[in-house]
Amino acid sequence: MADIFALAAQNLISPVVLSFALGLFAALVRSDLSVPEAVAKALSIYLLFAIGFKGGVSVADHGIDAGLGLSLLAGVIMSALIPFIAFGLLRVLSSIDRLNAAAVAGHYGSISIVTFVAATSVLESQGIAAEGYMVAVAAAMEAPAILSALWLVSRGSNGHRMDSTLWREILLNGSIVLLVGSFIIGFATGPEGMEDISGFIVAPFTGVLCLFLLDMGLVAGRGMQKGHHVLGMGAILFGVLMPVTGSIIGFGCALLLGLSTGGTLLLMTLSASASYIAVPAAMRVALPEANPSIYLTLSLGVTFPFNLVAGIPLYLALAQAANGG
Amino acid sequence: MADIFALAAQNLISPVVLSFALGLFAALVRSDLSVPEAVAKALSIYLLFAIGFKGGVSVADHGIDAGLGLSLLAGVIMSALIPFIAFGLLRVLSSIDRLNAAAVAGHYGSISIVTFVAATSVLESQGIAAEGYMVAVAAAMEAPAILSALWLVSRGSNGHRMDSTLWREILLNGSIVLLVGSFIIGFATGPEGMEDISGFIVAPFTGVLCLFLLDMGLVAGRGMQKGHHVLGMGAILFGVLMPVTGSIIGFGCALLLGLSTGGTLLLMTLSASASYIAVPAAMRVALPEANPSIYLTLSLGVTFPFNLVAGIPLYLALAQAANGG
Amino acid sequence: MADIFALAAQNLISPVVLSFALGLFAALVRSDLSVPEAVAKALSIYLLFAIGFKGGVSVADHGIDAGLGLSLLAGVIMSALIPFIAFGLLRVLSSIDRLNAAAVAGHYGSISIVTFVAATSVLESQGIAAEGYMVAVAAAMEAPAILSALWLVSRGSNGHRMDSTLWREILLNGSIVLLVGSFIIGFATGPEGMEDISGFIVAPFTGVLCLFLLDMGLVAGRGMQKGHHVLGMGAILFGVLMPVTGSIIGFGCALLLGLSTGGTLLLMTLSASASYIAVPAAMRVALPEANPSIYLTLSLGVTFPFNLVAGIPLYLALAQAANGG
Amino acid sequence: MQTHRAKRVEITIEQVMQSRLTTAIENAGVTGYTILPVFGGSGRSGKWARAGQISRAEGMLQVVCIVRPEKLDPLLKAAFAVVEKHIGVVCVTDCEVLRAERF
Amino acid sequence: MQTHRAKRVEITIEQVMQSRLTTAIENAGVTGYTILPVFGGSGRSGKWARAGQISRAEGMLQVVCIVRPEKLDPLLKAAFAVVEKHIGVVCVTDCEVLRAERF
Amino acid sequence: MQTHRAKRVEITIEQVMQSRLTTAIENAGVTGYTILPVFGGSGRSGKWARAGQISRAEGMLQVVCIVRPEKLDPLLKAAFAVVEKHIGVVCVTDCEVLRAERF
Ligand SMILES: Nc1ncnc2c1ncn2[C@@H]1O[C@H](COP(=O)(O)O)[C@@H](O)[C@H]1O
Ligand SMILES: Nc1ncnc2c1ncn2[C@@H]1O[C@H](COP(=O)(O)O)[C@@H](O)[C@H]1O
Ligand SMILES: Nc1ncnc2c1ncn2[C@@H]1O[C@H](COP(=O)(O)O)[C@@H](O)[C@H]1O
Ligand code: NA
Ligand code: NA
Ligand code: NA
Repeated sequence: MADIFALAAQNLISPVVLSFALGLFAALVRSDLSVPEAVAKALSIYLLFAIGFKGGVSVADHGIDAGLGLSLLAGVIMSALIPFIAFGLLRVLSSIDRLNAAAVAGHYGSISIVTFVAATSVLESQGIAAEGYMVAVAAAMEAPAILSALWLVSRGSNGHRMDSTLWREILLNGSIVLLVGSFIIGFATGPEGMEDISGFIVAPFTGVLCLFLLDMGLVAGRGMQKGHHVLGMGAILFGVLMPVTGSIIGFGCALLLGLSTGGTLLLMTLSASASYIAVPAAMRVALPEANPSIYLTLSLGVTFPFNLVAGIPLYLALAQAANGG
Repeated sequence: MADIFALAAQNLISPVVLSFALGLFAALVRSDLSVPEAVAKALSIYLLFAIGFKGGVSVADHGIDAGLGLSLLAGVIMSALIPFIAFGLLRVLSSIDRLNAAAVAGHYGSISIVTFVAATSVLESQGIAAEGYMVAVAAAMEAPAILSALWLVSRGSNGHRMDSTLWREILLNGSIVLLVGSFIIGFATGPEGMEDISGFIVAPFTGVLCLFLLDMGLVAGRGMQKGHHVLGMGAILFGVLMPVTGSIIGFGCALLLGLSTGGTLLLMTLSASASYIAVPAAMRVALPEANPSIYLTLSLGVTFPFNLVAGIPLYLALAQAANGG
Repeated sequence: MADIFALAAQNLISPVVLSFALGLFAALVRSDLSVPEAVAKALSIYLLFAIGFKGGVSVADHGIDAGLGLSLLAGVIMSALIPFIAFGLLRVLSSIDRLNAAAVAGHYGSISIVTFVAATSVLESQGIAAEGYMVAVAAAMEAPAILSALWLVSRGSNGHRMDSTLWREILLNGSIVLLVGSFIIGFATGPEGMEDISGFIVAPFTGVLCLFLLDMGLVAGRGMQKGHHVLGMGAILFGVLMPVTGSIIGFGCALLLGLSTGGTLLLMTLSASASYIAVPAAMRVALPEANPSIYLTLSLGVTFPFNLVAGIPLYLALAQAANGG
Repeated sequence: MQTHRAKRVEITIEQVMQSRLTTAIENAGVTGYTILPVFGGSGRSGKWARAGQISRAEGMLQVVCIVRPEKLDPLLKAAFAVVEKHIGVVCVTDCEVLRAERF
Repeated sequence: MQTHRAKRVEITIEQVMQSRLTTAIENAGVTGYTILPVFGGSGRSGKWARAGQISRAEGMLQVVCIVRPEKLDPLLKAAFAVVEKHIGVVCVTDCEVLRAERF
Repeated sequence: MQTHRAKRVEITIEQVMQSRLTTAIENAGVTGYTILPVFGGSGRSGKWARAGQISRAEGMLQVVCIVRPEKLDPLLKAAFAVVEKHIGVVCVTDCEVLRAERF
């Protein structure tokens, strides 16, 4: 227990978390600090490329085993099922209507890649290894939840909310293509490729993550200001309970799959995190009547900070306990 | 004396200064070379974050002493008083009217963070240490000069030029929040935090500064072309004499405060430099009748290049002479 | 022969080439992956600055010899003459009209700086040295081809297509100024300057090149989709034969000049590559009736990928054979 | 100079709907349009600003189409079908154009 | 399709004045507006271009408000009070809108 | 508020032609204009989008000039001379402005 607190404290005073806090602070005092949209996009391209590439190199290093396929399968199933749990929990805890609840549920089945990146950076600083293919699992978990959310909405009605264009947009959205693509590049070029570009994707990585989280803090803070009045206490409680619930499901899967401590943390983080890029975009197209303030504020303003600050150390403690680490 | 010239020459043929010269050249021959606005902003976010963080880590390393508080106080007082000297000097040397002279004066009380960064990079390349908290002094010197400028304008009239919105905008402007925030982060995470992100904020630092100065050269060159006809010889003379005057005031303060050679150079540079971001923005709001061409051309087109090329080596020579360096 | 294939394979599975392939793939499946314009510009500023600087440092290191002047002269002559060959070849192979053929020809006389950078990165990974001044040759080869193209168009007619504004725009375009400027900075500051900024321009170089080529892949892929119907088989054949032809001319010049293996590869690459920045812009101004889809698709969609994937290893094999390497 | 009467239609719409809108107006026989970026805005669904968003879901843009008067109605119908359930604004102005053969 | 008469007001103003302007027009009862980025321009105070500036002090932007005709006068008064001492331009056009209930 | 009749001229043109166009309209006696960035578009010469281009050769932008009615014709003549051989669109709208002394 004391360990958890020590780890949480150490996590809290890392440059990464404090950069997020700085962004949050700047937004809440309405400073004009802002990261241009093009730069935010560049930072996210960098992070996706680096994390995908490293994952691929690590798989090239250690070889592919059955774990990869099974983990992908587990990820897809979790992504598809978690929305139902989220939907139920949200309807119980708050008075949010069916449509908005379904939209929110889709976000929690899917994943947040920055939360994933933050977890890998905690692993790195602790010197804990993880399965490289967890990056591929992350990609696989992005989309299934969207289908579940739409099914929850159209159940009983005649909703044809998915067209083939939207399908293509979801499955081939930029983040997935870049993440999977750089994973494959990393796998194909292996440690030699890593040597070529480690001065770019390894050395400055944590620093870039800081700037990215500074921007996330700004965005989350502005979202909180705009959205706090749309969320009651029940919804906010959901934003904290749901990631913990998700992480436990992820924990169970990780045990079944026999993942390492690092892999367990990452799978827990994936199932605990909520999407704030791919799913919102799909929801704007497929469920325009749903209120983006609700799902963005929950995902970015409540669950993301919770995971970053408290969730990840908690999940890591659990993963270590289970793996005798 | 020979030393000053050697140092000046060495300073002149550094990548940093030559990059500025390249930008200046490109602007003056009207090349279409340009750095996109978003990128310029990203570079400045990077520099502020890095310089703040390093300052914080250095204070964490050496501990806080009374010097910090006294230096902050000295900075605030200098920032508030220098505009009066600048105002008088400008009125004597040129025929610029009261309103525009006050606007210019505000710029010279405040500071230019890039000039500060350039001075730290000279210190680094010479292996001279400085008080880490000078970064905080820089932040503290940004705003007071604005008040003095507005007081100079409204003296005798009923001018209510400051409203609370403008106050908030000045005190919480992005640069100050980022600089102070990253200073605190650096202080909180200390050398350990530095280890995490030094691949980002130390190794590529000077190179990024080069690109930033390339852009500054472009901007200064365009400003010169646009603004040179609004400045007479008197005003240009002011743009060279004023930084020297400011640096001497800073030198006096540094002696009183007992700063190290490095700290002395930095305080001299702060008081010698003129704002080109925070103050112009405040002036556009509070003194829209003042002509931005005058103050931007003086600050960016005359004083900034002077400080970069000749001022910093001069101030360093003086600082070294005084500290027996 | 086996060596060529081995080298080609090794070249193919480098992060650099695979990143290009990823961008191409993403564009062809119409993913929404995209690199913001400002970021693409920043990447290209970085590459130009780094490659120019390194070239300058290398010349400072090895001293200037007669080779520099002669190589510049050879470059200018090749740039001016290759368009005539290209024009003839294209008119023979395809039914593209005189005006568009001239516009295309101008592109092939000029050079593509990214292809050049990709070639230098192959040299680096193979540990093969090259004359640093090839960077200056690259700059010298940008413009002459444009004149030849315009001469080809106006031959016999009264075309006054060049005005002094366009002249200035071409000779002082951003890429040339930045490349030559950073070459001079590198030359002036030498190995000492390099030490200051190598953490910025050396360590992350290949990684940045990957992201740039990712974007080039996206652009090339979108260009192919848009432009493929304007190109017949003949034109596509031209897009492959012309770089090989150019490379052979470059090879001859390199032999005459007595360049090293690395220098030979670079000169071959320059003469083999086709412009996609400076020349298209000039053509839009001087030859607005020419169809940009034709010249951009040929240059970016056919010749660039060919050079990157097959051309460079081929040229290197030839250069090594000739130099007994 | 000789000008010709036309209509300028300005549609402010969410970025995620861009390709759906342009496809719809192309299907309505409109071949020319220009897309302008939008920094931010305010409406019934609240305020937003480009700098404060990380999610592709929130940006907006403007599609400007200049059409002959007789093409206005099909264009509005097509645009309306897309905009209907979404936030956004459609605004039509009379205008004059050079080179009428282009529209 | 059924359209409704409205006024399109386009205000070109310095970036530093953005929040002051939008606050003023909100106080005048206008709830919808769209902000467009501006690349550069020229006027009595000279030329400027976005790429050539490092200082937040110099950029401009456009605020476009579509309002019912009866709201035009309060809007112009509010805008004028802000623009008065500053550089910038206010331009009003007649237009037609779909979905009048939004304005 | 007191407004004055004017013309709003919106010229969509290739980026490479910007300085030629602004020089031409300045020579025609127009001193004020605003340049807006363009994200993408479609026309007789096909579609394009800012994100998908690496070449400076392809971008477009909009130049908006507000002029007194009597300056319209010289402006259009000047603009047309530049736009003539190039792709692009010129669109004129009636408008009202505040502070007429500025135009
Ligand atoms: N009256 C208006 N004038 C100009 N733009 C508007 C207006 N109303 C809404 N908008 C734009 O349309 C977006 C969505 O509006 P709404 O559907 O009312 O939330 C806003 O963010 C604005 O960019
Ligand atoms: N006649 C005009 N037409 C369009 N925009 C203008 C006009 N006059 C001024 N502007 C814009 O308003 C800004 C400030 O104008 P000014 O107050 O005349 O310096 C310019 O930079 C332009 O962006
Ligand atoms: N009818 C139109 N309405 C609005 N913009 C247009 C129209 N036609 C062309 N454009 C713009 O002008 C550019 C060039 O058009 P074009 O010369 O037809 O290829 C397009 O990419 C659009 O940005
Ligand atoms: Na999840
Ligand atoms: Na100062
Ligand atoms: Na060539």
